[in-house]
Amino acid sequence: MDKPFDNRAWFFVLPVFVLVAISAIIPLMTVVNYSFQDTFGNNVFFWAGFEWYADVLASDRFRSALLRNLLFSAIILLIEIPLGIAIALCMPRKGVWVSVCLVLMALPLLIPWNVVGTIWQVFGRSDIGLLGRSLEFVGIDFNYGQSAIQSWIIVVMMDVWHWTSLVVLLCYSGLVAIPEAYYQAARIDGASRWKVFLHIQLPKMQRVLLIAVLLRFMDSFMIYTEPFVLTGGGPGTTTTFLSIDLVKMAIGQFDLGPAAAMSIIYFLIILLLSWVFYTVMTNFGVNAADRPEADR
Amino acid sequence: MSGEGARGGAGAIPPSTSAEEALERAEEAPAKESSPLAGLGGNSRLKALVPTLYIVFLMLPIYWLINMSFKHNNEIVSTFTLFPENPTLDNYRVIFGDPSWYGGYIDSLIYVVINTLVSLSVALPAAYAFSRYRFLGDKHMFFWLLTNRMAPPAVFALPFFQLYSAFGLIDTHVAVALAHCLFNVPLAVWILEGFMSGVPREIDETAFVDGYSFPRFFVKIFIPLIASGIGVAAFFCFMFSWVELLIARTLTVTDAKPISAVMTRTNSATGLDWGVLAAAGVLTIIPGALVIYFVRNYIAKGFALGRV
Amino acid sequence: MLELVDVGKQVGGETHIADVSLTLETGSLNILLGPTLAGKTSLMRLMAGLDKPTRGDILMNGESVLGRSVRKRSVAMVYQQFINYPTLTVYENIASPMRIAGRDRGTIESKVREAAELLKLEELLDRTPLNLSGGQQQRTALARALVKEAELVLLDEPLANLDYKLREELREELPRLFARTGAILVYATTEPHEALLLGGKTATMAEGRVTQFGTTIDVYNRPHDLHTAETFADPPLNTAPVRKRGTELRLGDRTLGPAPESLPDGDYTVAIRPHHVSLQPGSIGGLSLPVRVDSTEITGSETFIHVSMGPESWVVLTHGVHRVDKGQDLSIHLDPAQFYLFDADGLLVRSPRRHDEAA
Amino acid sequence: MARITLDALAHSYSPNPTGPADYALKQIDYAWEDGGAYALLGPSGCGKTTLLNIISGLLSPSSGRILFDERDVTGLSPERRNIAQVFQFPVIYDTMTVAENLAFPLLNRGVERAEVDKRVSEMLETLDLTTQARRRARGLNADEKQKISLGRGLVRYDVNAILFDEPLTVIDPHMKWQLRTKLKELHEQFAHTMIYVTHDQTEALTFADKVVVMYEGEVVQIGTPEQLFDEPEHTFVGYFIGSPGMNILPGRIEGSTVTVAGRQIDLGRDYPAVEEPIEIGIRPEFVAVREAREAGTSGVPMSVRTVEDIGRYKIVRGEIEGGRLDAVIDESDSVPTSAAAVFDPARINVYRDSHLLRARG
Repeated sequence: MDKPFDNRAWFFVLPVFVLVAISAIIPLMTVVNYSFQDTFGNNVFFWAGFEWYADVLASDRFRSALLRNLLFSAIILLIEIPLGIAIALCMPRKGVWVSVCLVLMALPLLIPWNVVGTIWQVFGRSDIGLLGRSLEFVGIDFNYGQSAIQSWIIVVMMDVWHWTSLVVLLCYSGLVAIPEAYYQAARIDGASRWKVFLHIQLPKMQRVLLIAVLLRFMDSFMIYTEPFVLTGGGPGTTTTFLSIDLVKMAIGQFDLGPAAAMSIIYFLIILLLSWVFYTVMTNFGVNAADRPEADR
Repeated sequence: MSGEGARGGAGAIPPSTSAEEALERAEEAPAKESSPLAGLGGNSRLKALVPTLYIVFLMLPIYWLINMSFKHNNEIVSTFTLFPENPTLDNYRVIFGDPSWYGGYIDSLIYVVINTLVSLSVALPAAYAFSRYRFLGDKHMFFWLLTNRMAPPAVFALPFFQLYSAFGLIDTHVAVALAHCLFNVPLAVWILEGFMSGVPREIDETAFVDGYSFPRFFVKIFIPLIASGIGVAAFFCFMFSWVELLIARTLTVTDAKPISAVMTRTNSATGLDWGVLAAAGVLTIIPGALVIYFVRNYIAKGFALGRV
Repeated sequence: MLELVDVGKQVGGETHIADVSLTLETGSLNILLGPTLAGKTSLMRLMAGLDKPTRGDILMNGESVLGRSVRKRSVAMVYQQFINYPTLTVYENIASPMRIAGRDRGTIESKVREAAELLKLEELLDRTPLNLSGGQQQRTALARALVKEAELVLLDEPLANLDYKLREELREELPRLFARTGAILVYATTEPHEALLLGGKTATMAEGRVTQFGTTIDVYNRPHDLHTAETFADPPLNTAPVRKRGTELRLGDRTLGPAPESLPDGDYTVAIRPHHVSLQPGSIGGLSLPVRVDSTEITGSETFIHVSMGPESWVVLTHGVHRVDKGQDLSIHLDPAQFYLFDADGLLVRSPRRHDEAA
Repeated sequence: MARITLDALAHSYSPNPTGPADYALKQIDYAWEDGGAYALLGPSGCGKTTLLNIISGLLSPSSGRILFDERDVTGLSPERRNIAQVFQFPVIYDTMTVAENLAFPLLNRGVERAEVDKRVSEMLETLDLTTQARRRARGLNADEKQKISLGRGLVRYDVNAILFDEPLTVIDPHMKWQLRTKLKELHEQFAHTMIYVTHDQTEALTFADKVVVMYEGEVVQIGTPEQLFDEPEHTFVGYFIGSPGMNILPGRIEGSTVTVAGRQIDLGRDYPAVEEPIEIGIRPEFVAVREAREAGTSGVPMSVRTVEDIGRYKIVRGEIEGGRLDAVIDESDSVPTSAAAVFDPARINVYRDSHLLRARG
């Protein structure tokens, strides 16, 4: 049955609306305001139009940070999504091990992000870290502070360590919600393991996978604290992602105009790409006539 | 309702015996003994290997941190040991002996709790509205809420600072809690809406037909029904607020400085006291671990956001 | 007394309920019969006050209740899905409407015990509904509706999700339980057989309209139109298009019998219930038709024989066990006195005479 | 196709069953003949689904064996048993079209493409789904989805058996008629062994050649619909089959005479001597309601509570000495003001401890 139409429902939404409006719209207006203005200090501002936008979009600094971010998000998604699915598929479905697995896997998600950076900083150092020391031991000269490739490897490893569990938990919750009858029917239909995955598990996970992809994309695209602590954006600017650059510009150099313009562009890119993921994934394998109910 | 007389004479008619229900429930859960995927290939030992390896990978860095937290600084720097050779609690003593250290924990917990309470209390009615009614602009509103989750904290750091400065809220717990609401409220609404939609609307209607007023129904019937959803939403609010650093650091100077921000101090401190840093890190993991332990039975359901 | 005056409900562009006028007497049992999506539930929701009609008026004892919220109305409702408060015990579930009404402790206690006894729930009062079987859950919901002593009790396919035998027992019990409270009972069902067993009055529904309202057995025996007749038939009604020419009804090139003289010539639909078709020749004026057997179903006491007669598929219901083979050619026998005749618009123009009327 | 033998089969969901109460399925020995249409009938919780899942291999029994013909399949997985099963709620593959859904079990077994196409289009035809063949299955309504589930079971021609677990639960009443008839026709056409689980007696009786009635994990009777109707071996069967169920009244038996409700009725057949009270069972269909004056000595005075006119017939519900009594009378009969019930002696069954007592000879 359809939900009834009732505008009085707005009373329920009002607190959320007020709260979020105050903490989102006012700051956002500030940002927008700055992005169109220039200053010579002393709180004197004048209209700068789209100048900052043009500057930001044309700057190599922004472009390379954006490219780094895109590459990083792509690598993260390509590793974490399949890995997360695979681990979720292999997890036990009942018994005490479920709780043990879930608790241990969720642990990295609840560690403050800078501590995550610290943990990996300590773990990866070749003088005092288990990982760095072990790599030295097998003859690899590991120094992520000097090598661009190595710094990327450790940042990606850290993110995989930090966030794959989110994908696992999402997929797992999707998997356990599949009624037993589907597996039984598949066994009776003689379906192979692969076909069960392809025709039952994957379609039934579509919704949670959408959430996983969106969350992982957004968060990896916004990543700030962990690489900031781990590599400080270096060596050079090899791991300087958009957020790191933005904070450097806004708070470090106090270039409010360009920083604000960059914020807006940054935000819009995330919105756009999220929308693309959303549209592609909800329409995948679905006719226009029969959209899933998750569509809202 | 076998009734009396003739029917009763048929002896074996089902009144409500407990054996009957036991059987019924047993029957509703058929084939539980053979794993759903048994016979579909895949050695079960090999299957157990994958999560095991993954957990080992997760635990190693954490283990290393714990290991270090029990070592003296010179053992950390000069030798390489898999276990502390001279286990010490000195690093923890440093933290618990210095208010600027342990105060950070208290500050963090205060704003996390405020944030969780505020987020949930505004999200509950909103989620109810979204799950039960259509109204003017509902879809746009819902989408707009979610876009806030997509806003990079870095974008908001500076304007937040200015906004809260204007209200004189800088360096207060409330400031951080309110700022985090921007990210947590949309998520809480989303999660709760999912759980609420899993509750049949007929239950609401039955309550209204029975004569319940809305507040009474909401508190007495509805909230207990979605208790697990509230738990999960609280978990997510806690999680974000506890782990976030950028905004928390920007909005605080000394009085409400979160532990994670206090920690960054040692990073640049002279001679890097690795042992204390590790101990502080270990202590930041503990609240999270406790929270997970309490919601462990809801995690699987919670991540499905109440419906799949 | 509940009156619906010209009630209609539109949602978006769709009409859920159209022009329904009904008067339900106090203490009566009223059945809403129709297939899924015929509007039974929509109509009940309007009666309960859960939805507001977009037109028309609803009066309770002569007074319009449109402006009154569902909380303030004297109404109880039981759904097809077993709806209870999952977090409350069975006892608290049953007690809940009385607690809200502010009844005193002693009254609540005795009423709950009484209802529990009537519905065989005494042993289960301390459990929560999700630990009960489906039948017990529904009995809990019924007990809650019972103790409320509402003027209007709405049961929306309350037995549809229960076992066959359980259904039979509860069905017998239900009207009696609520009759004692003097409530207006409204009972929705998709099954004609259930409507007949319950008796009372029946409103047949199709596409949001009430097609006929009257004593159940009268609606069954004298449906106003073909649609109602088909809705109210289990096993399905046998129909065939016929042509009236002069004094005869003709099916293809075969004479089916004399036609009522008052009718104009033209196309009609003839209908006959399966139990009025026989394998034995017998009654006076009997008519034989050759058919071919498609399949047979034997219930032990009766046999359903599915036959085809040219393009028409018919069902013959006979007492006892008859074994006939698929593909076998048979003669079926019918008494033209048992014919229903519907005109080209589907309106009844002739119904069979009932024996009890003759008596 | 195969004959299916259950050899001392029993099942318990608890790992260490201690008493009979722990068994969801008590010991059963039975052989399902090749090509038969069987129904497993009983209230919920009687163990019928358990038995079905053991036959299909989704569940392995606690003890006993299952043989397909002479082959022991107890340890075989469902796919190796080569059976088809249709579940209570529709199971469809969301991402596939209707036709692909039907082709799926065939393709999995390596049936040739041309043969698959032929069978699928036949099945689409049979189920009236041809127009929907190219649609994605997820957009269909419950009726159609369940038809696809049925189709996936029926499309396989070489199965040992087709098992149905309350397949018509989600189907609208008028559609139920059609699908039931369809199943029956398909059975006649292909002569598969079919086993059909249901709690609905009409479905069971109309579908099956032989009905297995179960109660509390036990098989209480296996018989043809006529046998279940005429000679229920247990009062539960008498009650469970038939609507309304059989009247059960306390009485005594001596030789060929039963005493019930203070009347003696000569059954015309001799029973073994039983000292203790027995029960007699008589179906409402064989109770006539007469005017008391005309009923003679065999008439039992009956106070009529209600008469339910359900069109085809009337159900008279009343009380006699010894209990409640239901009678079914013809639509054209009327109920007399002072009524007496007359039992058809040939249709009276005698029960001792709820079990049927047969006459000698």
